Amino acid sequence: MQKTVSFVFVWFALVLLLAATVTASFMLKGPAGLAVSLGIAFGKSGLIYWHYMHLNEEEGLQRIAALGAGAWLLILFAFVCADYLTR
Amino acid sequence: MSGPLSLWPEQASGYGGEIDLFVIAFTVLIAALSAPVFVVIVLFAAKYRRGRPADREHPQDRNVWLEVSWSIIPFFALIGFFVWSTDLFARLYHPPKDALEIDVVARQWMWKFQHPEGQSEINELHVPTGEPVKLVMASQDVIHSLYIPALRLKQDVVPGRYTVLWFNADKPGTYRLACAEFCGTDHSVMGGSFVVQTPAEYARWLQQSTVDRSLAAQGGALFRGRGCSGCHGPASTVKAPPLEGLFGKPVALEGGATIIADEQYIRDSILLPQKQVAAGYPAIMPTFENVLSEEDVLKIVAYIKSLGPGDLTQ
Amino acid sequence: MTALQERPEQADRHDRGLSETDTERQSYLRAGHSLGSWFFTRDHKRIAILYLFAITAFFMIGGAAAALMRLDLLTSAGDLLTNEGYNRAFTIHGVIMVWFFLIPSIPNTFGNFLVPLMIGARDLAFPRLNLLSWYIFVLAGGFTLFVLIAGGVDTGWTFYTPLSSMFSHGNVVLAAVAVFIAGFSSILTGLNFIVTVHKLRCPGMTWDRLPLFVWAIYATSLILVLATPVLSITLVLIAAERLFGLGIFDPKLGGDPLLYQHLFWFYSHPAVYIMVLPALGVVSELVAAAARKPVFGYKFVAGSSIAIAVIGFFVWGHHMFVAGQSMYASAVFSFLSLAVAVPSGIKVYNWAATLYKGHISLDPPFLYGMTFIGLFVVGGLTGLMLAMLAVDVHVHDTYFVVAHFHYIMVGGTVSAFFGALHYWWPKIVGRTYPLVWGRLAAIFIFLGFNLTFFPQFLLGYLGMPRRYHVYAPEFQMLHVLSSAGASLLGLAYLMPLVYLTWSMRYGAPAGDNPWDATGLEWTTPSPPPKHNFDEIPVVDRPPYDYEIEMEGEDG
Amino acid sequence: MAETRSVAEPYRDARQQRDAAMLGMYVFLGSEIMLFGGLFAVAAVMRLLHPAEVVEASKALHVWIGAVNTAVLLTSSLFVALAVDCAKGGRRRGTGAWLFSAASLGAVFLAIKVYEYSLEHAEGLLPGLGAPLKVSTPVQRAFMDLYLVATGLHALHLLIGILLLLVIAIRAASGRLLLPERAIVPVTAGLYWHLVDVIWVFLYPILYLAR
Repeated sequence: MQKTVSFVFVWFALVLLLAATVTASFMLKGPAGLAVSLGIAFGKSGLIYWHYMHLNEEEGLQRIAALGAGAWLLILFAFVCADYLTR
Repeated sequence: MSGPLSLWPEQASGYGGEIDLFVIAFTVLIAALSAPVFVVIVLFAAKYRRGRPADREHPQDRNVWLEVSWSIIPFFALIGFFVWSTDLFARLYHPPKDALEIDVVARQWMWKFQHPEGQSEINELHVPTGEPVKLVMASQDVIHSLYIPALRLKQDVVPGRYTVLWFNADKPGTYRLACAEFCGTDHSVMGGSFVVQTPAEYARWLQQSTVDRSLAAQGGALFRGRGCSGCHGPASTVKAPPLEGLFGKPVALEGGATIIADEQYIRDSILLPQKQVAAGYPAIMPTFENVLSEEDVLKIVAYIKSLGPGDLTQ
Repeated sequence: MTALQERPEQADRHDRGLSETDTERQSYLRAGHSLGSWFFTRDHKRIAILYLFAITAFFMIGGAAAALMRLDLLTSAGDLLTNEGYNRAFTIHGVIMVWFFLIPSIPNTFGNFLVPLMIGARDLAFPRLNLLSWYIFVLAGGFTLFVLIAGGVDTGWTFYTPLSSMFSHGNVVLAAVAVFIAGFSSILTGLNFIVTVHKLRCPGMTWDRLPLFVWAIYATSLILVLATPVLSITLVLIAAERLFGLGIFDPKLGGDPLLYQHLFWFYSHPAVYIMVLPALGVVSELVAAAARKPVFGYKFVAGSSIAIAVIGFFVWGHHMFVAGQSMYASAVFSFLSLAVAVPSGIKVYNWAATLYKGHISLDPPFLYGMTFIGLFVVGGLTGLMLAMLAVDVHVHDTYFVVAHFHYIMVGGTVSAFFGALHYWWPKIVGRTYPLVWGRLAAIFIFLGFNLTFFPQFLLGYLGMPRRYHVYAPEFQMLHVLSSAGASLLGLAYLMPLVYLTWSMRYGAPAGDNPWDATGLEWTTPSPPPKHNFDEIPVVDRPPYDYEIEMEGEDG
Repeated sequence: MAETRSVAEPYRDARQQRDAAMLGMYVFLGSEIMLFGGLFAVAAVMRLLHPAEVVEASKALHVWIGAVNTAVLLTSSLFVALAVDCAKGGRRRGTGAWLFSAASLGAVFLAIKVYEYSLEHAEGLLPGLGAPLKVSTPVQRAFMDLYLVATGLHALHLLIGILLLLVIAIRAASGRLLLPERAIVPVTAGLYWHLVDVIWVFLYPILYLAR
């Protein structure tokens, strides 16, 4: 039961974050808007990963495996964007 | 171009000589790095062959300092070469301001070169010695790559943008030019000759080539014929940015950014007009994507470059 | 002295090939004779054999395409093939050799066969997934063959846009689908190895006791899993553009062809390390076994595999120095490319040091290992030259590049593949092959290879662009030389096929450990029984724990 | 997933087997992240090259439909989490019911998505179907291309997820899936479902909320 309650709380937080990101999109523009909407997306996926995808119960290895690819993508993003920004 | 066998390419510029020097020096380095490995392997294989008596006391299976040193020392040597080569490379990105500009249009499967006085040639490029030449290159279809081995230079020609190659040839002669980026069926015959001439010969060649108008004049005709002057001309009632003296100047854009009006900017403004809208003007310009070829666009760019302040209002 | 060199008794000799040893009767090879027992097997060893057959077939098809090209290049006018025909020949050569031979070559055959044996496991973590991966691979291969029959594809294996997406007349979509499907096989195989190495090591098999081959396969698997999906999505975008006109890279829609290249090389540069890392792992095993010594600097060699896998992801832009990428990006990529040389250099120097005071046997596996080292060093160092920006501007997209990557891929990976084949063959089939023939083949491969590809360095520096079949007459001599070498190389590659096949029936029984090597795989019978180990082993010794022999002891 | 024994061939014990399955699934999901990562990289470059036009193009999408769909997916994730909890507790009926509800929400998502596509098609925004386009600039066209590929690929993943959940729901409810011994099956399927959700969590702001 403990878990059910926490799952529902997480869901509630997720829906609140959704409302926040939609609201922010009407108020913020440009890089600030992008930063906020991506920040919220990372927050939401963090909640999902941590609670729904069991990372709170798993060991270090599984946590690295689950999050490693996300970190790896940063290589792609960093270098591709670096090229476009310095052309 | 001689015989069925040659072992070192011809050289038509000082830059080419510097590349050759670099390559020879680098070859010495890699020989120095690899020779010990080959020698040692053969030596050990002979000396410590199984069954042969040899001193095998105290074999080691690790030595951190040795390992670190043979990782780090070659790396430092490489960094020296890196600086040298990057310096050579960076020069390619800084063409002299007074360079002779020749436009290049690549398409499946030919090269077209347009000289500023209006002469154009196909699969053959004439340039004078002793003067920097800057090629502004566009592709009509796929990616091509202009490769002139005698200059040790190549640059891809990418659809949708201009790329630049510049050089200063110093040895008259006829050399090869080729397409180096695979571009479809006739890729391997998309080549021609690169003719370096003394300034006098080059001037004579320019005169002999039939030409009616300079590139800028041809661009001016297009400018009027395609209706650009209807909005950008002096008598226009439409609010369009003035183009006189525009080239090389900063332009304030909608949204606050500023951009220098270079060839690429003018090209994009013609073909992708919504990409960068000049501040204070409505974004009403239509695209000329399906109306103008890359060649036409280059001519119009030449025309706009030629416009001094007040040229259009006369 | 090794058991291989002990000739069997005379009586045995007449008899061999006819009699089946007890070991063989209990081995995985005899655990079921029906076709179903092979095609529905979950035994990693049998799946390895299935892969061996599949990639051998693809190696021959890809090789045939190469032979066609070399024949065509004998004359400067390209008299044999049409322009289109030549383009299709090198495209199919590239596609097949890259995705259907080199990438699966060592991991999917020897990796499959050896990883469980080497870490003391009964199988890979997901045996059914392993079999599924083979079927996916074969399906993808079928698509490729279909592309071949349907007339081929003419974009080069790189599928550069907008040539592939808007202008090519070949079967681009089918080819992209084939490679896309093969990608699934890669991902599933990589995933399987990662989980196996993490979760199925036997008691005592700590990370610092892991054979270097397993380290290399593990590093390779990381790349397989992390890089392949990016290729998949890129191919999806190309197919979407051709099928539905969804032009994401279309310059007319404001797209950038260079973005395709970024995504493609984000996969394809690490893919080079998918091909070469397992080879590096094999050579570490070969050198240690030949010298009967622990590999010098085990930790450095193991760590360098991981380092290569990681740094390999930071260097893809060196394929784009003349493509119109930013000058600053080029400089950074050039610098990082030099950094890859460090771990590669460590391996080579450490192998050389391993030989010091060893008991070196000049058996075929060692000769292949040396072939690898020699050719890999040349390939690697010319790669450094290519990483130098100013040089690359001249030799990019020329035969210099062709020569460079063939030194790595063919001189390196294929030699290591043959080295692995000669080293573990007695384990796989339980019989030995004639060593003399093995040595001869190794020498011919070395000579034929150099004759084929060294002239191409000169051609490249002279300015011969790649993917040309009509070329300037002054290049002809070097091309003829190269084609002559290719003939020798082709014949040399066929030699092992003959004597290894012969040995399956007529070779002498190998015994558990014919090379007298360390490693858990040599503690099992040859060929191993279906479940590898009757009892899961317990490891209590460091890797490559060769006892120190006294000099002349075996003389 | 036909296994009814709790420990299969290469494993020594149930714990090892469970750890391997979890690790394998996380690694697989990593490869899925890289797959969509390529599309995100395309989106990033598009926005870098044409910031103003991407914002214009994004404004043409139906923000509120997207928001509703996000909420639907988030809720389905909650249901999957509850199903997994039931499975671990050995409650067969609960597992089946929650999984079935989650799969239904997935179907609702797809239905809304199809409705949204049809709206966009009617507005002349959706490329690839032969209808004349009413996009205002080439970049808007490219953006809609990306939108279609990204949401289409996501919908395909969701469809696979729906089938997966339905099969497991039926097997769990009917008792053919031993619970809690084989709880790993709904657990790993749930991981996949959550990942598809996470991908949408990123797709939504990047495509719909670019301002």
